[in-house]
Amino acid sequence: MTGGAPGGRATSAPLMGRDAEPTLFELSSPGRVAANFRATGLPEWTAEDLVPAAHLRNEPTPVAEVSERDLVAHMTRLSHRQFSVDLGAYPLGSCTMKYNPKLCDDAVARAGLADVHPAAPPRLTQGWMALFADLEEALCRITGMAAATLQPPAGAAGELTGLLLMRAFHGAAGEDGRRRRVLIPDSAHGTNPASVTLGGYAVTQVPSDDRGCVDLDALVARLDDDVAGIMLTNPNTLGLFEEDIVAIAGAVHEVGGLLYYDGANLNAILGVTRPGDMGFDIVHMNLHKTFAVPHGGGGPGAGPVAVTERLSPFLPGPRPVRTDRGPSGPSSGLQGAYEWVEPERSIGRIHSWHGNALALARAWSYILANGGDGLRKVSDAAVLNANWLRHRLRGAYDIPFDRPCMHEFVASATNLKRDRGVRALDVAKRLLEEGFHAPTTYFPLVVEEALMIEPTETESPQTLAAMADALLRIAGDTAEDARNAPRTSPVGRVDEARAARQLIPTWDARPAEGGSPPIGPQGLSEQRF
Amino acid sequence: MTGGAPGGRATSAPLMGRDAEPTLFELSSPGRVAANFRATGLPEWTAEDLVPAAHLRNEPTPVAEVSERDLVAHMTRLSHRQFSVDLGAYPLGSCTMKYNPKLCDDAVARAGLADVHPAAPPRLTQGWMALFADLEEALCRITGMAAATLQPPAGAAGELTGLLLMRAFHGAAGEDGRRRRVLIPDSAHGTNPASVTLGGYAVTQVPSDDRGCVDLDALVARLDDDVAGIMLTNPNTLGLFEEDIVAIAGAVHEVGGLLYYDGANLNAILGVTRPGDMGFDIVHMNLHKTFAVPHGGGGPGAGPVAVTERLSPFLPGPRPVRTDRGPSGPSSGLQGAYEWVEPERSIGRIHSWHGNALALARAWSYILANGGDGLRKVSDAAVLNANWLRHRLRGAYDIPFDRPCMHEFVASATNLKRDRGVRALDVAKRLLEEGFHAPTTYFPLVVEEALMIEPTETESPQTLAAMADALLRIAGDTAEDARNAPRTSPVGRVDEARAARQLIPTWDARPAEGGSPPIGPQGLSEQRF
Amino acid sequence: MHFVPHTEAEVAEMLAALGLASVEQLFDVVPAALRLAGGLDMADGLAEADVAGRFDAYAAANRPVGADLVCFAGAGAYDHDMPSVVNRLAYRSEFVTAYTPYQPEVAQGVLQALFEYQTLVCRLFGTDVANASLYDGASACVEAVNLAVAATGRPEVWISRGVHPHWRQVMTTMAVGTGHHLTDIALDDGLTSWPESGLPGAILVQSPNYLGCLEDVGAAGELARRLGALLIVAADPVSAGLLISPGSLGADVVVGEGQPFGAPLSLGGPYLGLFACRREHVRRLPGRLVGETVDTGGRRAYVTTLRTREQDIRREKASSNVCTNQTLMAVAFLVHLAWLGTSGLRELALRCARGTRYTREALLVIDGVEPLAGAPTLREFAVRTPLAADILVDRMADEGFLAGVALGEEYGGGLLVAVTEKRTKAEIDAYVVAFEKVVR
Amino acid sequence: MHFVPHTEAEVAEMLAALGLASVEQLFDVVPAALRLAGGLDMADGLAEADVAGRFDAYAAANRPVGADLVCFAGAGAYDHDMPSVVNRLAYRSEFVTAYTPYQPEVAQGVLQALFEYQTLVCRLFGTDVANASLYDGASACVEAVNLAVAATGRPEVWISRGVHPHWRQVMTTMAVGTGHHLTDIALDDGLTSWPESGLPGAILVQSPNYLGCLEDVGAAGELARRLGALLIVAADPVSAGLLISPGSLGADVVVGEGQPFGAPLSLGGPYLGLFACRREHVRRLPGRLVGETVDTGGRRAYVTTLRTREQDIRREKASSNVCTNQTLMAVAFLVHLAWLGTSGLRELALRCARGTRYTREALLVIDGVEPLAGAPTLREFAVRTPLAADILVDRMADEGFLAGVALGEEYGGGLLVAVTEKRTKAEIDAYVVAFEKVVR
Ligand SMILES: Cc1ncc(COP(=O)(O)O)c(C=O)c1O
Ligand SMILES: Cc1ncc(COP(=O)(O)O)c(C=O)c1O
Repeated sequence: MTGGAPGGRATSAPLMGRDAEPTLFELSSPGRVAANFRATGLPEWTAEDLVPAAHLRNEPTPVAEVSERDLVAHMTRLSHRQFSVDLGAYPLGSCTMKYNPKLCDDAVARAGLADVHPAAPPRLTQGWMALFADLEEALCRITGMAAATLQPPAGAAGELTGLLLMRAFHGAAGEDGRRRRVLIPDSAHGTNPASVTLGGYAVTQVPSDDRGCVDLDALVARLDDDVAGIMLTNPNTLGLFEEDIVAIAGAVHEVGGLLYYDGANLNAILGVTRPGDMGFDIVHMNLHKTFAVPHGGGGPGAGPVAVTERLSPFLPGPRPVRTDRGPSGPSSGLQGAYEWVEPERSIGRIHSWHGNALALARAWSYILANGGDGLRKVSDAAVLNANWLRHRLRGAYDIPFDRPCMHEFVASATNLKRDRGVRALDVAKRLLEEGFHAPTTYFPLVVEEALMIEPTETESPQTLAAMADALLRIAGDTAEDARNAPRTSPVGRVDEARAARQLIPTWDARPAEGGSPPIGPQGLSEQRF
Repeated sequence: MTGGAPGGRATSAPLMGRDAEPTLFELSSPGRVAANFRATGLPEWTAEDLVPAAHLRNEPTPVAEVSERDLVAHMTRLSHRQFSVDLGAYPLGSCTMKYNPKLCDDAVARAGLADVHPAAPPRLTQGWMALFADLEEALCRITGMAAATLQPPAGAAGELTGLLLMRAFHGAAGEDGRRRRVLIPDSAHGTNPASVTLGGYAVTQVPSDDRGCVDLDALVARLDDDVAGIMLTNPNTLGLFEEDIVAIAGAVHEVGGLLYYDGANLNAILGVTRPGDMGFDIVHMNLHKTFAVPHGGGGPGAGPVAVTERLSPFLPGPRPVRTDRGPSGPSSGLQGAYEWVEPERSIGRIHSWHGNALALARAWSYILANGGDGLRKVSDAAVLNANWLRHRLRGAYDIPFDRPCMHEFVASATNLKRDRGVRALDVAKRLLEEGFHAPTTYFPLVVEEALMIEPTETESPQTLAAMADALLRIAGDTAEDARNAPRTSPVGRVDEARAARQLIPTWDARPAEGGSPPIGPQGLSEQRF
Repeated sequence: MHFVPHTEAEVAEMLAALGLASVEQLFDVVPAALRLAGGLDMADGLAEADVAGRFDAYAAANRPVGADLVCFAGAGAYDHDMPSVVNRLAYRSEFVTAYTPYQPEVAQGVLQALFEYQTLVCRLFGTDVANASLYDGASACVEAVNLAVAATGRPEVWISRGVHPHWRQVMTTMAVGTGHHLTDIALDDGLTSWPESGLPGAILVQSPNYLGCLEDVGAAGELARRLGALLIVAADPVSAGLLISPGSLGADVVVGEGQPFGAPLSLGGPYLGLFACRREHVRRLPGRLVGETVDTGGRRAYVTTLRTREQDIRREKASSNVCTNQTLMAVAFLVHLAWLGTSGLRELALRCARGTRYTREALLVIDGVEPLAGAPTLREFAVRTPLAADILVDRMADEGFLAGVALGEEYGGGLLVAVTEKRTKAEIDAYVVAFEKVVR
Repeated sequence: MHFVPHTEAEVAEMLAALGLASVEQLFDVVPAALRLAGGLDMADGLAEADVAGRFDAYAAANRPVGADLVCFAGAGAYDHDMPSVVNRLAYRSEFVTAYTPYQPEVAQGVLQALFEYQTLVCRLFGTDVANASLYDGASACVEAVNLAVAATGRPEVWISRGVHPHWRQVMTTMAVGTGHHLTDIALDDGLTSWPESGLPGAILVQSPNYLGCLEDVGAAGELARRLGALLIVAADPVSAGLLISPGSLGADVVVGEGQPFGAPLSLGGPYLGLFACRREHVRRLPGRLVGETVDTGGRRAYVTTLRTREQDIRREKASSNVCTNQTLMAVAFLVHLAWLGTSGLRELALRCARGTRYTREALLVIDGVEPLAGAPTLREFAVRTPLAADILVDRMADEGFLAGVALGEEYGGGLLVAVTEKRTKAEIDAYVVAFEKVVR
């Protein structure tokens, strides 16, 4: 039969075989259609009637031509080629891949939330505005801050928002011209320096001391009145609590700088301590880490920014604010009416609308379900799990800063590399075979062959024990063993160099002759094990 | 760590490995809880306060003790160990495993349908009653019948309902005592004879002729006035149209018998011809075949029974009937009001309530989407696919009755068995490796080494071609190759004999010592391919 | 909207390969006289969005239970909270769009889920084996009677009037085919009063029974043993969290309606029939049974077993005609019950009992409202009302409550009221106020 | 409700292994002065059912679009029909609960989906490369300006006032950090009237623009080339079904709001930013890019590539700071657009254009309703109304319509009306009747 690939053949589903999955474009057959449209009764004007010739394309835009059945099979098979939290443990350091409760999926699956137009007048969106106000209040209580913006759609966006808040603050003090530098520890996440640049500041790196924390003397030596502020995460990316944080805050405030808290590691300290108490002025949170918004394969997330009283006039707008007027619109038990307010010295808008609203709502459902008591339990278990696993790996792996950690810790494969040429990368690939996702590797940069492990609180002790056993087994591997991993996944190690060398960014960019590599050996040739 | 299996280890997900999945009971840890309950404000009486001592158990009922996270991972991994239509083609003869449109899932996912109590007064259930009446009317138009009951929850239940209708009909004619036999062709599905027995009748088998159809002479020879009726499916289980159906109907009616139509194969004739036109008196439909109600791993289905005018007084009750009174209850554009009516000579109730309502609603959404034009397209493509595939397999496989078939056909592995000892079972297992589900094997019983293949209309020509290529490859296999299949699935061939010999029907029935076989080799030992 | 992928060009190519000139020719085997001239007398297909519109209209013409119609109705269909995990897991498309697990190598998902389901049903009811589900409570009763009669060779069956009336009606319908003699056994103040003597093949009692009363299952068991009958008990999976299991009280077969776990009310279906029994009866077990075994590599695996009982092999001699069952509902039952867990099941039963006690006491204060039976109840109870129950239910609907289920003549009328863990004190208090207003 | 699986016994066992006496000791590293005495000042956790109750209340306090509020509002957020396959496929938990594909061997699902998404975006816009999504339309504009300024070394940016006002506001906010000089270019009768000369690094035009008018993208392209600037076009993926692609008209970078495919209105997020450009700019591409390659066995595979552009490697020299993006929305976009297919996309655009034409002509019959601009429109249009637009929208809500979006001062007021394929003739006629009533 001429035309496309067989949409009903399942050899790409790991259950059935180890072929690759054809692309939508290979599954296409000219003239095949899934789409259909409701009856409207409107006049059937043609494209020529409706579009000036100068603008009208003469060829239809090529998309794909697949049946609904093949589209469903294609996406379902792709989903079987994808690891996820719902399949198993995902100890990616710094990413907080905890279980995302299903109740949050259902909480936001309401027409009353999903079908609300962002430009509708406030009278029609009171429920959303109340939800935002309630979430903002909770985030402030958790971080010890005075006010927050929910607009930033991710952590990096929150960082940039925070840096622009710094600028606005210093600008208001007539100091914007003078303050040009932002301090960042060498263990910081890449988004921090990148955001500093976009904020129009210069990065000054601060070294870590031999305990893995900010080197206080080095910090002080870099402080001057041209410093706009410092970005820290605490616990830091090594999973260690910055014990000098109060001194650091004092020193930075001393020279008129502000402290920015990167909230990616907030999962460690919920109900234990608050950035506000540590002296931070600006805090971003990754709701897609700490508050169980699922990562969606890379997003969407939400990165609200909370600030102290003195910074609140600069927050982005519009912000939903409760007025003392009675409820308006279809209220149903809301207290008071809400309206959109522009902070008087706002840095302006930073999202097309009001941020990733449904992600924010998910996080709020998670916070409501846990409550103050549950959030503290989260951090207790997250920190307990990390320390227990660190303890189990001692001896088998180098642990550069081997002391009580918070929610995560960084091990290193330097010993394995030295003794038998097994690298962090190999350990990662071997762990996949053992049924666990790999930890974050080669980050933070201050640790060689870094294996950054964050078990999260939702993994059971039994899962931790199995993960520890697997890692100990791997520590005994020969380079040979390790190099061949992973052998259980639908594809083996992927040639990243080739991808960059001969870039194929779309199906249409395939080299004319040869085209793409084959979907895979027909049937079984590769599958006789 | 003591206690349960590691819930976060994914080696049982085919993506990650080939271990078995631990049971819920192995994942349990004493005291672990997922459940939670809403706040009610009710007095907290104890069990002792509420339950007389004579009835109160002193131990809690053992269930399982797993976290929500582990329950989610467990079920998600189990789903990855399960083939389904959404993963690929499923050519199970007689089962009509077509694509189940997602729009039907959404159509029934409405609180206005799902949250309606079955004992609520009609005023509160007008929407459901209208839906039932509309579906009943459509099914009558499709089958050429006068009235129908939607109560039977599956085909077999429909069969028994039909046989009881036969009895009631003959009984009303004072002939119940006399008519003791029901005729059934030797190619019939097992539920037919089983239902006949439960209907209180004796089975008289009618042989097939050398063309694979009912042997008319043999049939006539078996007809007498003690015959209550005959059960047929047309096309029959060989996928062949019973061309003598009019003569058969005449002969059976001649002796006062009734004709029962097993609607399992209705997918072949939608809009082409109707059982009513062929002379059938009673028809059951498998909505979970013809009308895309998904099979759910074995159910639920729906097996409505439609009858001619003269049998309608005997239908089960209550039936939803439109009255000429205006709409009652929250009508919203319904015509007229509906009430539950008991047919005057009803055989009585055959379901706890009104049948598998949500399955019925799904089928109605499917019928609405297809419409009369679409249903005819269904049969056109189903028959075209079957004939094209039969044509491709000619020569490689024996095809006992090699003439134009309807929606399915029966091939045979007798030649492969003879030439190289490859049985129908082996072909089935090899096809799994090729990325397709197996056909129905060893049914119908009239064909040795039967491979009953029903491609359905939703598989594309490309999928059919790939399936044909795979089957042709398999026809060339050595017994060796074939015996080792399947090698790509999470488990290899399963020991059915052992399952029956040493029955382990529950986790608690495992032999005291030894217990269950291991979940599977730790890690990789089996996975080095 | 149509779901056939074939393009016209492809159809032409396929027809050519078959040497046919038109699709119509595919049906040449169908006698001309039988051809449907002009096709089906039905409207053309609708777009997905228009189908949705039609279903919005059906849904709008119903009044679902919820905040606007607070549910106090039960009678075999209960309004329980369902955790999000149930739909998110049980309705994954791998479970929804699979067929019966005929190829175990690629069906371990459904098979293992059913094995775990069977285990849980046996744990609830104190039995050795359970099948992979039947259609509903009624069909489970029918199959249990068939098993018992076959096992004892006695066609006489005693059925307590405390058994759900619809289930008794279905058994009556089916008895016409099987020829069993069913005898209704009356209730006395809510409990079955069994005859002293007779030759029944089966004795069927429900506990808690239709009126919510707790029957003396142990006594029924002794009676059955004495008379040489099998004891069939219809049990409630929620009450199983608090009650002594029927199996330990002498039940040979235990059946039930599985709806409370995993199934929405949905006008009564799809639900699932629970069926469990002593091991000695396993060869008469109706329907599918999953067993544990190993694969060629010695790896643990599951498969449907003892298939020689089934219709596709035994044909007219099969133990039952059931083929398609309610597997997906069994998977949903598994997820819901596993989420509740050991402590959650007990807590659930306890909370239902608390709400029931609280509601019952409050209603009985209203004058003219009298208990219909004196026997102890657990999660449901019956009262006589000054106003005819069906009229009361109708009036209460206007007040925003589904007040309960009106009892039939055989019980002398009255109202059956069920209270689940979903009902708050505030809702119950409001219900009682409305009740008082309506009956006054 | 809590999600920590640990039992007390397990916690004790783990603490013992660590030689600790209490969980509190885990936090000894936190200076006592910083410890939060008494824990968080928040309510305790709620049961799942109670969380649902809270969310019912929020939802009930909104007025979603639908039968009771028929939507004629657009302005970058459109009310399109979404086929069931979108949520059933894109929201499968494997896609929902995966992280960024750092381990390609077990992330081929997301990677291949993104590769297909990138291909579709390029096909819509006539470009060579597209990234794996940005936050929204506004952030895509910001990144495009950053790319263009970096590529040309010119900080001057001309931005048409036809670009969505919110997107311009976000660019203004961000320019404070980057120091770019943004100049608003005014509209003349609905179309941008560019200056003849200057030294812009980038020229940004939206077509169809905020007022729904079709801009002369080709002319803007020539101007850009003449002045040595890059042309950035903000385009609409739906209109792409009918319009000549920006890429073929000389656009260097094409951005857009992806919401129409796969994203519900949801108060404005999560949506997704579409970003595509010519191959020569690929090393300045912000965010993730998936490329095709092979595995060790020569089997086709996908992986994120050219990662040296990204923040985790380039740090302060990265082309952008974006890390988490909107991948799941890109998967939903893929499913929705693939379902529409080649003919469906064109049909969709056509149907939007038909409804728009029909509505516009009907409104202009009402006296006092005047076109705000004369330039041709496609799926959205602006009118001056006798009644202030914000008051009109408010009154129309009481009539059951979301009448449109009130235009700001910079456009001299007026109402922006969008009509999608969802609107029937009956709905539009009713809208016009209500409109007439309200303005009279
Ligand atoms: C420490 C740290 N900071 C910042 C970020 C950036 O957050 P996002 O990816 O949401 O932009 C991350 C997440 O990767 C992180 O781990
Ligand atoms: C020919 C035939 N008749 C009857 C049946 C029984 O239908 P059900 O499984 O719905 O009881 C089937 C389905 O297996 C069948 O294929």
